[in-house]
Amino acid sequence: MLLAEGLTKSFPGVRALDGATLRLAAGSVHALLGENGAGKSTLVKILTGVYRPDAGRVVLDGRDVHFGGPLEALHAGIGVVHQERNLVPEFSIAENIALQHLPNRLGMVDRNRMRAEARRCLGLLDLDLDPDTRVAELSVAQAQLVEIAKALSVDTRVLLLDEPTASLTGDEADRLYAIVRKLTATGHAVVLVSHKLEEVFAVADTVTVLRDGRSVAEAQPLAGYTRDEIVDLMVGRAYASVELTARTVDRTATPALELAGLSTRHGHRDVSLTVARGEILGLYGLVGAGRTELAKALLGLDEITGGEVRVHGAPVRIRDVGQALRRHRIGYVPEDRKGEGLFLEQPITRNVGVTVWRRLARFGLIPDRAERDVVAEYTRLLGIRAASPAQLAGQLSGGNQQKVSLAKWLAASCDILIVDEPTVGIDVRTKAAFHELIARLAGQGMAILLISSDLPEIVTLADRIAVMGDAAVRGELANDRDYDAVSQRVIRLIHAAPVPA
Amino acid sequence: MKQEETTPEQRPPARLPLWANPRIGLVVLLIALIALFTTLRPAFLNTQLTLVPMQADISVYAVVGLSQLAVLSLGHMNMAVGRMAAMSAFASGLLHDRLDAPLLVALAGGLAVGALLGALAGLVISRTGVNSFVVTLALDFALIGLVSLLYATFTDGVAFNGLPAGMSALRTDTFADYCAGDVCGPEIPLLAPIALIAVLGVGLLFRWSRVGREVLMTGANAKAAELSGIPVRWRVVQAHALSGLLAGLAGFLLSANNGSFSAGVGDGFLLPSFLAPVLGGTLLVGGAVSVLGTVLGTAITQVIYKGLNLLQFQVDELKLYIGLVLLAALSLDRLRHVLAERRGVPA
Amino acid sequence: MTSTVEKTTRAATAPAAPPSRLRRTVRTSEFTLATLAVIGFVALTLTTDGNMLSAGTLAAFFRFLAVPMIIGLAQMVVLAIGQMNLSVGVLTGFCAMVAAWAMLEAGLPAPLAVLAALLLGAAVGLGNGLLVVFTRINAFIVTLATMTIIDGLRYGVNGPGTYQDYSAGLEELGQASLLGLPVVFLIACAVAAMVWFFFARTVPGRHLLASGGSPFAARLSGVSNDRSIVLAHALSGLLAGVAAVLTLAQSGSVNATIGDDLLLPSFAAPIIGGVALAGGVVSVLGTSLAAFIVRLVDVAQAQFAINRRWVDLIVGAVVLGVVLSGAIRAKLSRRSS
Amino acid sequence: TKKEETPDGGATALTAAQVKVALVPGGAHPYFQPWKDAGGKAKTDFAFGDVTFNETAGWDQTKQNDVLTSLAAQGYNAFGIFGVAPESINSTFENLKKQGFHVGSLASCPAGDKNLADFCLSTDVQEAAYKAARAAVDAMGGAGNLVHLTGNKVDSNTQRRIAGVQKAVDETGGKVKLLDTITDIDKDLQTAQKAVADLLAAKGSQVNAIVTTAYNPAVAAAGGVKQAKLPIKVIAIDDDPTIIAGIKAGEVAATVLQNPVGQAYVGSYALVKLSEGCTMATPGVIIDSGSFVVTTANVATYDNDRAAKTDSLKSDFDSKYLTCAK
Ligand SMILES: Nc1ncnc2c1ncn2[C@@H]1O[C@H](COP(=O)(O)OP(=O)(O)OP(=O)(O)O)[C@@H](O)[C@H]1O
Ligand SMILES: Nc1ncnc2c1ncn2[C@@H]1O[C@H](COP(=O)(O)OP(=O)(O)OP(=O)(O)O)[C@@H](O)[C@H]1O
Ligand SMILES: [Mg+2]
Ligand SMILES: [Mg+2]
Repeated sequence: MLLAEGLTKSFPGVRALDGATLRLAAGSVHALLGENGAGKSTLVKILTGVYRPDAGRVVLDGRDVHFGGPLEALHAGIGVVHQERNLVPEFSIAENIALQHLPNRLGMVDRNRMRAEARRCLGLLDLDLDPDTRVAELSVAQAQLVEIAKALSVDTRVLLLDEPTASLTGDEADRLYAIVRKLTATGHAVVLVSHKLEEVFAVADTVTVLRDGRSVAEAQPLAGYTRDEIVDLMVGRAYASVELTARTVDRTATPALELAGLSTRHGHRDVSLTVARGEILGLYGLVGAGRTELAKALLGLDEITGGEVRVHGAPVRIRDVGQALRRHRIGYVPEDRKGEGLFLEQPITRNVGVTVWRRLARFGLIPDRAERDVVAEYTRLLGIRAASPAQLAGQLSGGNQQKVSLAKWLAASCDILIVDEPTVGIDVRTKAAFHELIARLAGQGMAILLISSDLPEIVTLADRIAVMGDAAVRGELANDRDYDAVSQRVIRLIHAAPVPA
Repeated sequence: MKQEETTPEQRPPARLPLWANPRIGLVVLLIALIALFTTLRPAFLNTQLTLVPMQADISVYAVVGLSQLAVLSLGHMNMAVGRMAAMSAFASGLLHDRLDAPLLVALAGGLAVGALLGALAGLVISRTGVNSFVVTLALDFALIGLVSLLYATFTDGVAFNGLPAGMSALRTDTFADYCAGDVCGPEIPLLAPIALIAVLGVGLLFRWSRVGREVLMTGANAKAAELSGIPVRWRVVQAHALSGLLAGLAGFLLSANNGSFSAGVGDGFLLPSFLAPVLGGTLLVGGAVSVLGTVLGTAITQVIYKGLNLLQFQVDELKLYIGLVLLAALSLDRLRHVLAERRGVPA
Repeated sequence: MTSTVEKTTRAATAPAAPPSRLRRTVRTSEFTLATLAVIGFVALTLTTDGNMLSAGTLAAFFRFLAVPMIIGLAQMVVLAIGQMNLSVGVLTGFCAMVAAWAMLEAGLPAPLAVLAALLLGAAVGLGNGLLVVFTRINAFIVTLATMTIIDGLRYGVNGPGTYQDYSAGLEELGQASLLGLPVVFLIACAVAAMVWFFFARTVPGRHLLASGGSPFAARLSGVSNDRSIVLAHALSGLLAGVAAVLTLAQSGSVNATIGDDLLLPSFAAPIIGGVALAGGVVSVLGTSLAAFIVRLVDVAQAQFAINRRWVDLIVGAVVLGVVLSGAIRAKLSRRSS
Repeated sequence: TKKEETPDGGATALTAAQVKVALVPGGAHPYFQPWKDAGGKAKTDFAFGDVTFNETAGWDQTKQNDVLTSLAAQGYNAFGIFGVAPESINSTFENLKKQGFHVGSLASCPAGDKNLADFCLSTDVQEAAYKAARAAVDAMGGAGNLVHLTGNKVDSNTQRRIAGVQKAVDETGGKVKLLDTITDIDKDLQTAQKAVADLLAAKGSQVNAIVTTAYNPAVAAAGGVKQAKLPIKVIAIDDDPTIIAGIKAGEVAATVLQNPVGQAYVGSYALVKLSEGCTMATPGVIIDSGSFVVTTANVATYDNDRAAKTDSLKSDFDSKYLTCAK
């Protein structure tokens, strides 16, 4: 029913799409796969009228269509959940859901109808939220769900979902996919963009794979592929999943980082963790468990109300990130890379160099050459793909952005690294490269606190796993790398009765 | 893990065509304006009556522009530039009047007061997180009152009579008045090198120094800056202090140019302070500044002003044309930007 | 006054969840401002031995509150989309001068001249908006340039001369009272109510706020940000036109200096009133209350013969104080929640 | 580098036809409007080269300096200037004199005791304010409460006006009380109107007379008192049509006129003479151009007095102030 053919789209310095083709049949779930930066989101944006293609055509029900804007696409029956959050924070849930077609009488907003409509859409997702709540007050996951409800509010025949489950729990994702199946059963077509291949294989019928802006598999039945074949297609060469070299951790030495009975203003109670040199401690928990806040409190960004932090055995009081870096060689790679990890409007050089300027400076001035050398070293080390070091960080794809965000801490030569959700929204190959890298860093003696909601990732990497729930540590277990056994124990910890406060 | 490839699709950026360089565009515009005004009024090239005073004015207003640029780098504004200049000039005047301070001491005192006021604004902004526009606007209100109360208290009128020795030379003399043997200097007012030092200093700061760069990074994304170990609050205070310092310098230069430390110093600073950096390509969102552009922007506004003055427009026409020329210049620059974008070169 | 106060307060608290409605009301900046306004007013009444409540004083108080209120709203409308309009003040003067010219020299009847002032304001505002949209230059800079242009035009109407006796009817209206309140003030209140209604209830108003709060999200929801920008500037111009008409009515004489002292107050009112400079948030009630408070300072100055320079100092300190207390309150409420 | 003495700009004598006079007010203001015609008349009467009137300075000393040098570059070589900033205008005069131009300070003299212009032909503002306050005292019958409305406090002329009013009040020996001096309300009409309304609301019943020494407050006071229907005597300033109309209608008790015509006309004359080679007997001399109280009694005839004063000013220049080698 929908055919996009020969789509080409260039951004300054980058060709995001290069003759990509997407063919969509009614009543099916179509997976759109590809590495970071392959052009998936760009394709989605062209189909929904956000961008205009440089070349190529879009055919809907046999007729050429040209969308001048998102509304025109919507009227043509194409709904979308974009990869980025797109809600107006100051508006209520109801109004956000209804924004694209505010029910009105004589130009006045009909608020009752708006609320009723919002309740209906939230009901579809079994969401129990007050439609009058401001979106600003919602958690990331809730906002994501509202966004999906918004896409469902219009009766579209084609629904495009760009990584809808990146910040959802398994439960919430299941609910979403139940609706997706309902939709396809009534003749709708759904496009699903996701890096979680397990989900994709569970839900999708057909698949298109993009590589470097070209479609290398066009609307093939997914059943015909194995997981590895799909990965090979995305990567463009035979891809063997990495075997991480085994590491041994010396547990008798003083731990590099030690939290002893830590409480914070944010509500953490009696958190005790230790990370040894050369060790990866996986900190697992559902979204909202308070792991990010714990990391931030550690860095002095939130108040610590009790307990002690010890670095290499010595008790410390960290006031800010600068101090953490300079005095204790602690680095933190934040989860929100666009908001907190990167300077999107600055070149890669500045993004990587920012932590080493102090070291490079001579009389307060920074020699260009020294900076360039450092940056070149780490772009090479991490394989950051960019047109030039002068390219703006905001123009990179998600995976490369994350690499830049990590690079600055490597450049700063940290001993202790806290990595928060390092591979959210990152494709398999880059993800594997990241895993390899993190393991290697630990192998070189770095102490790593890995915060992740991706259990397979934790099981792959961590030496020990601490499970967090409701701002407290529920338990800790050694990781023997046997996914099924470990995951069972972790889930049991999560669902154990919370410790009374 | 050797991955040196850059995908062939990602063309390396084309070499910047000359017209796409914003600074070149400004230079061309400047030359065109000078040519236009010279054709219409040959007196435009009169050294004594046009070029020398114009250089002095450019010196003053370039520093005014830099003062605003110092906080634009953060994405902030300083609505109190004029009043900081006035307070600073008051301090210089008081130092000379009461303590008979020589030129350099009076200048240093004035600059210190300006920097302190700026730091105060920066402190309030960084501590409360309130928008800089609001804080400096309120500060401006407060200082308007304070300046005249102070002048009323410490002088019998609205100005200090008497200037430190050497200050009137700054106004009247050019390097041509100083000769070594038969070789005399060029017709450049003595104010110009002072402004030049400020320009070079600020340029150096933002281009090469760590502090300047960290200020820019703070302007680009304060959250990320904080999480990268930059002392964000301190940088905000520093940038505002620099703005105050430069405002103070501008106040001093204007006092020298006008011939007295008076309460009216800085009254007309606010609009030019924005015009020059913006014409020069500094954005209001922070994270990027153009010092050279600011100087060119100042030069362009002063040339326009001078040219229109020579054409002897009446009040209403003068304002009308200044506004129109500004709009045209900005739109042209915008057009250049769009064209550059279309050709795929970052501008 | 009271009627609008009630209406907007209810609007501000309506979406609050039932259990904590009272607490939320108390926490709004409107509530703080209202408290401040009442305390200030009562204090002034007491310290002037009730002179504040005499008919003449009240009339003067409210008559000269009308224009600051409207001009604050004119700025607020543009702040709603995260932009600024530096030309509101001179535009008010220009519209007033053109209307006076129309009545005195072109012989237009007053109603037509009033209409012309409103249209002129809206048209110039529209021009601002179109320039911002088509050139993509920051509105601060665009309106800086148009401010210079309008300044010239404003002077061009009648040079430095003053227009007087343009319309007996209009001047009567400016002096008239209804229920003890000046008609000009009631008109300003009605306009404020309309602005509130526009933002709270109409589709274009909501779209405008969405554009201000989150332009990208608005665009993806099919809201045209460009249209919002043009609309906001046109509306701002229209409100400047309203301010011009009110000025004509209440003052009885206008010249090319009208509007010079409006620019800074136009920012002060919405900022004190809690409007976010980043866009997306408006508060008609807050803006009006802030204008009220600034007016209290004015009157206090006249009552106690305070040096005007102290007044500037006080207004500056008050703005800073309000701003700081807002920041502290936000911090406290974050801590308590 | 070492300094070389610059010779003083010795002006060479010009013929009348070579003299081009520029009359430069501080900015646009009704007060200066008569300068345009008076300058033109002087040009015809004294047959000098050219005259221009340029009010683009916009009340900013830097801009005024700019305007002046632009005019000089255009070939104007004699300047009648109302300095924006009396405290720093001497520097401007000095600059122009250094280039060999003749300069008259018109309608306002530099602050301090020094005047670096060739002469200053101006209303003695303190005297004028004194006269205005006297007129107010007379209008309210010698006793009562007076309020003074004026302009920018940060201006030495305003300080002189305040002193003038104070002097008149002091002379009544306590019978007249200066209730309030309101400054900084001349910048725009609306501020003045608001200030007047607030004043009348606060103390309208106590005030017997208002003396204004700036334009916008005068217009505002006349209108405000009329609207409030209070028996307050308003003393205005200058003879803008609106104010003369007020006098005729009885809303304004009196106005104190200055002599802009005389300043421009005689000023131009003196500048031409100086250019022709005359010198000032006392360089920098300060000359009062006169101020006149106008009430309903003399509203029809006041211009004659003023014309007479202008004539006498001119002959004073010939006889007293100028020394011409002929
Ligand atoms: N607005 C933009 N300006 C410049 N370059 C862009 C822009 N948007 C995308 N790109 C570039 O286009 C390419 C494709 O990006 P796109 O977002 O479509 O990738 P993706 O397949 O969605 O990746 P991911 O899985 O990381 O989301 C990337 O190289 C990216 O850097
Ligand atoms: N549903 C919710 N209701 C109220 N507050 C919430 C909710 N979800 C999250 N929060 C608050 O937001 C805080 C931060 O959430 P966030 O998702 O960043 O935590 P996290 O454990 O770091 O998550 P992540 O798994 O993404 O690292 C939580 O600790 C909690 O206080
Ligand atoms: Mg994507
Ligand atoms: Mg987190």
